[in-house]
Amino acid sequence: MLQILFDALSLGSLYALGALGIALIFGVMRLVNFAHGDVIAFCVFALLWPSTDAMAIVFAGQLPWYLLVPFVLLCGAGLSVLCEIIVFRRFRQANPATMMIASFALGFVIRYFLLMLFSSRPKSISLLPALSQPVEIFGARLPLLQLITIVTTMVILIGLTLFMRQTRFGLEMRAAAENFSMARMLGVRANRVIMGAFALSGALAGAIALIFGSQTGTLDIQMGASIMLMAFIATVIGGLGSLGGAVLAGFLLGAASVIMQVMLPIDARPFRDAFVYGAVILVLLFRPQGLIAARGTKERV
Amino acid sequence: MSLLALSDITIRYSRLTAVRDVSFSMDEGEILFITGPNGAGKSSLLRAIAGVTPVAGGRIDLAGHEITGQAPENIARLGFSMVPEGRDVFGSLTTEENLLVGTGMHARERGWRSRAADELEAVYATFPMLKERRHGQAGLLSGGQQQMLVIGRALMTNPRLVAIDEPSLGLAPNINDQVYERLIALRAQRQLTLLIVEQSSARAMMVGGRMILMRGGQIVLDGDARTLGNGEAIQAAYFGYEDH
Amino acid sequence: MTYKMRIVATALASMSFAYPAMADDKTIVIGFATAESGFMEAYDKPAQEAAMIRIDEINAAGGLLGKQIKVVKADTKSDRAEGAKAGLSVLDQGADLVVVSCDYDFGSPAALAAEDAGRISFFLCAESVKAGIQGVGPHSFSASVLAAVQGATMAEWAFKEKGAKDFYRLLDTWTAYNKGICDGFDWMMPKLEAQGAKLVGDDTFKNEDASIAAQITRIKSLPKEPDAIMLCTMMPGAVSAIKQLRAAGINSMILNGSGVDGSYWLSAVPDLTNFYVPVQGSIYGDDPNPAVLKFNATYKEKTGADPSSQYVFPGYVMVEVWAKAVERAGTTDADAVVAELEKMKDEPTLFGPRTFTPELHHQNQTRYLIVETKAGKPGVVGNWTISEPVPMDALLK
Amino acid sequence: MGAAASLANSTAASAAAAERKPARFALARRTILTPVLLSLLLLAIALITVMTGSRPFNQTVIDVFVRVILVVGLYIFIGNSGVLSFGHIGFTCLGAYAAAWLTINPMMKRGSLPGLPEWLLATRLPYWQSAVLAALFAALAALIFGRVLMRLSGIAASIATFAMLAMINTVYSNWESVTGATSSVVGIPIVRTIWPYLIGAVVAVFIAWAHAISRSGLALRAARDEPTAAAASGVDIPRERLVAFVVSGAIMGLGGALMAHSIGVVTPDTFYLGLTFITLSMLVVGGMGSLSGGVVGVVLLSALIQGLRWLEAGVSLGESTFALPKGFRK
Repeated sequence: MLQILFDALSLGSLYALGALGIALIFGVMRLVNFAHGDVIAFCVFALLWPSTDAMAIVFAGQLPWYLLVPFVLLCGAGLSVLCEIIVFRRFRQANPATMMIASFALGFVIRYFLLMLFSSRPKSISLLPALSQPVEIFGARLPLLQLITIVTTMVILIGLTLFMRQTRFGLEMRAAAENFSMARMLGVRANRVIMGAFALSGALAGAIALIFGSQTGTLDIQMGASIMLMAFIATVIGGLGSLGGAVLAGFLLGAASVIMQVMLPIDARPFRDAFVYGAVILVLLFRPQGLIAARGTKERV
Repeated sequence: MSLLALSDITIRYSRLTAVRDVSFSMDEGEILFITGPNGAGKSSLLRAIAGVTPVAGGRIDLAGHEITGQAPENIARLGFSMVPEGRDVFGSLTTEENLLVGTGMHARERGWRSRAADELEAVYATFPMLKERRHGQAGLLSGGQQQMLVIGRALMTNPRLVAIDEPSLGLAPNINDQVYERLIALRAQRQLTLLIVEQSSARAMMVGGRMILMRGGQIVLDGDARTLGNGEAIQAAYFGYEDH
Repeated sequence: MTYKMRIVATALASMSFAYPAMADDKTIVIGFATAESGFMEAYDKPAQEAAMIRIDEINAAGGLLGKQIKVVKADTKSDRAEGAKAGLSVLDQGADLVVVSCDYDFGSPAALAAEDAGRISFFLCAESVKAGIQGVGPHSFSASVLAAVQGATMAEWAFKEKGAKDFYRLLDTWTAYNKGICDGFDWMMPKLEAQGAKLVGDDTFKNEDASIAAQITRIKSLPKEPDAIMLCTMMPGAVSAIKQLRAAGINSMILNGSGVDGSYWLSAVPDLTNFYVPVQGSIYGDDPNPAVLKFNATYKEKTGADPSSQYVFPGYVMVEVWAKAVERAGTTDADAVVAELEKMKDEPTLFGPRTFTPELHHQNQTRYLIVETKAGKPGVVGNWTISEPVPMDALLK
Repeated sequence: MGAAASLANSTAASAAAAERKPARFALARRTILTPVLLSLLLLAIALITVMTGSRPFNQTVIDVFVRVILVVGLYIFIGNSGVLSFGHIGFTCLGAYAAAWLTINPMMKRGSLPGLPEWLLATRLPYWQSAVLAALFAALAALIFGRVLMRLSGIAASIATFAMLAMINTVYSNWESVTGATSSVVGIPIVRTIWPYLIGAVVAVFIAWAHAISRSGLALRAARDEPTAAAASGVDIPRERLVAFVVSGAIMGLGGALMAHSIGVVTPDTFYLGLTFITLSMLVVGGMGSLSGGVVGVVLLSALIQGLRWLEAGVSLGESTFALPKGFRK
């Protein structure tokens, strides 16, 4: 039982962090950023030296953890901000559909860039190997990493909440997420807030990359895609633009996945995702605005 | 030199022209009412000054700077503070957070924190009710309280010119009276320049000051509110009787 | 005008007729409709390099039927629609043999184009029964071994040689390859159960699953840790699954398909032990056949790197068996060559014997080397040939 | 493409005009030029292709025609309703598999797809009949899904359509006995002449046009531009959306069937996110609101991609999407 709870929490953590990254950007820009998954993949590949050989040439991955973590987070933030400056800034006035497709195209470009540098063959890396040890807690034997994933996620969530509530920048960001043009009329700088959101979202992508990378030990240019999809769905169910909702829905999705894996008979297990998506449609039908509707989210004019 | 000057401003929404060649200026300390029927282009004009609606032609100057085409946040930094129609409070933020959003733009100046704190106390002094609800969610305030909040929020940026779009909209008459009472007191207290958009000219005539009447995107009357108070001229202009 | 036009037209027509005929006279053409870019490139290229090594050897030894082999290429861009075009393109260039992508899904559009034109197509290393008569037609072959043979080999070997009794089956439902491994395992299991083995549980996961914690919890809730886990999966999910299994403290034998061969990923699971992979030849420098070592050296010389996995080898085998069949038939005519190929029974090649029959253009029983990884070091520990061939109904399941 | 503009303009005159029959005939006369011109453009492309006699090029153009069908199908729903759908490629998947079920040799079917009902196992139809049935099957699925989904609007609707796509994909990727799961379904007769695809594309264009000037299409576009006004004047938005959803579902199914016949194998992952976004990009680049925009978008973008491939640009898809942003800004 306890084991299932931990399984659900650790999977939910990944989804929640991903959903948060998408919700942050959606909040300020009304952009559903499909390139988010590719930013995650980029962060992991930043640990390697570009090479199309089967054997991975570890580069930054050898750094001690106190350098490695900031390095990956910075990579994510940097790439994300770069995307904003080069691409999304030109689409601020465009309709959401155009922006969504632009983000998908951007994701494609990042993926093909990685493909060119690293080839499509999955690479392997031993990231923070100390975390792969099993530990015993309340009679349940868990991989240490699972525990760390949960704890890290909690720390990130608490830190982000404090940041959003206690700092001027967080205040401006929350105001901008709710009503962008009103915030600007009160002197909140649009570029700064949007770039801040992209930087935070990119850093979250970096965090996911680290967790995911050390959990799977594999680097694959597609690796961000599945998390991105689940995170995207979590963002919507949670109520687009609502950060709390995104986190909640991320954990719910993680729990739903794990519980279905446990409960469904073996013949139905491969269809697990169909049930999850069916549940998504149900949620949308009954609460089209999401579980926690973002209050007063006005369309940007 | 005037604080705000508009010359030949034209605003278009795709094929629809909302405002056509409008020019006027305001002096420091002045109170100006812009009135007119629905669709006269009043709100568009205000939004254009604030920088959120692009202008198709003409030029706007504020405090000696040209602000045509400037970003809203830069216009705000020149001392323009806007209270838009429909009281756009940040509903998920607390009352106090709402008030503090606008103080951030002075963050580069020394001592802004203590000044922001002073401002906050001043606003609470003017609107004691806001202090009571300071940690409550702004979205849960009543309409009148929200109106006070957005006015207070506009004052927190330490502005020279406050523009208010339809403060009476959706408020009970007695609450509306209260709002105006406070506004007039504030103006006297801070030497504010006020630009107020209202549909009816009744309020302008009561308060006094200058009044511009717009219709069909153009200015049809401009003068002292009380002199223009002659009902017939106003009504003719308001409803466009001269066309018939 | 008509007279002159007619001359030009006739000249053009005769040229276009003459061209393939000319090609027939002086050279034999092998067309590669494989991925030179995109996702599949990493899988097609090594096997293609190996094929080129064999082609160069044949050309250096005087050619095939006294003619030099010419190679033409068209890129499938790792895309199915582009694959069909690539197939048509090499056929237009006169290919006698059309070599298509490693994977059945990506290779079949080009193979179908070749089948339409009545030419022989060869999958570089597809391991589905469909890569051949069943999925393309009577002129199509695969150079590798069926995935089911891998699953069956591992099960029988683990039971007979390692004394494994309790088996657990973990299937990644992502691809037909994965299912093929488990199909072979499922076919072998009842035979072993009759001799005392037991299937203690089974579960599925998806290659892209971020975490297989729930599946691991199911294994851990068994009364006793299974002796062996048959892991039917492939890269990249395989590494993740193996890492998570070991991180959860499960130390059972892990049995795999050939898809996880290679040492390039071992760094992800430090000190991996009790881990077994079937391979057609060893890339670790310890193959019992010295000719394989020589091939590996040639490969390194040509490409600058050691073979990264056993999937290099089928490319060589492909040219080897096809060229033999052409020699015996004395022509490149597709039907004659197919007839010769179908006569091959336990035909020795550099990487084990090969058999083709009029029913199956693929291997349903062959010798596999078993590679064990111990403390992070892979090495050959034996070889195994399953006791009977995997029958057709198990393959078509 | 002047006719396209007139078609778009006619939207403005929408609801009122729709009330009077004679006006509709006038509308049809005024706008018929658009589908006719588009068909002529496609015909010209087909003729040039046949004249070159190159088989790979022929295959390329077949691809283009299939994409034209898909993008026109998308346009019917997205263009007219203004709701972005990520789910339509799901109908393409349904159509492609339906075509496979109907055309594969019964002998092979019994072996590879034993879970099919007996009557289907025994059926073997010519490809054009199967394409029509595939379209109807997709339309039926669209009707069922649409009944539920069309109550939603805006971003919730987009996400729900995406969830629908993911459901279809998951089911088709795992239902071993009926769809062969992730492994390819083979034995679909390959049609390598260009004409059936041309006819399919032209039919799609004319259906899109007929829907656009139908009462339902006009009402839907009115609702897209002025939702409140349209609702007030009695337009039943979910119903009109459903009509468009079903019609577009049928076209997507037709496209899927032809796509299956153009390659000869189908797998579920062909019909997932990649194809969804490529077709959506083509629609957006051409301009979401107009039929000719969609068709021209496909032709131009395909030409661009092909051009880049000829230049051996290396990263084909990456490069072609690089070029997108310029076209994006309307």
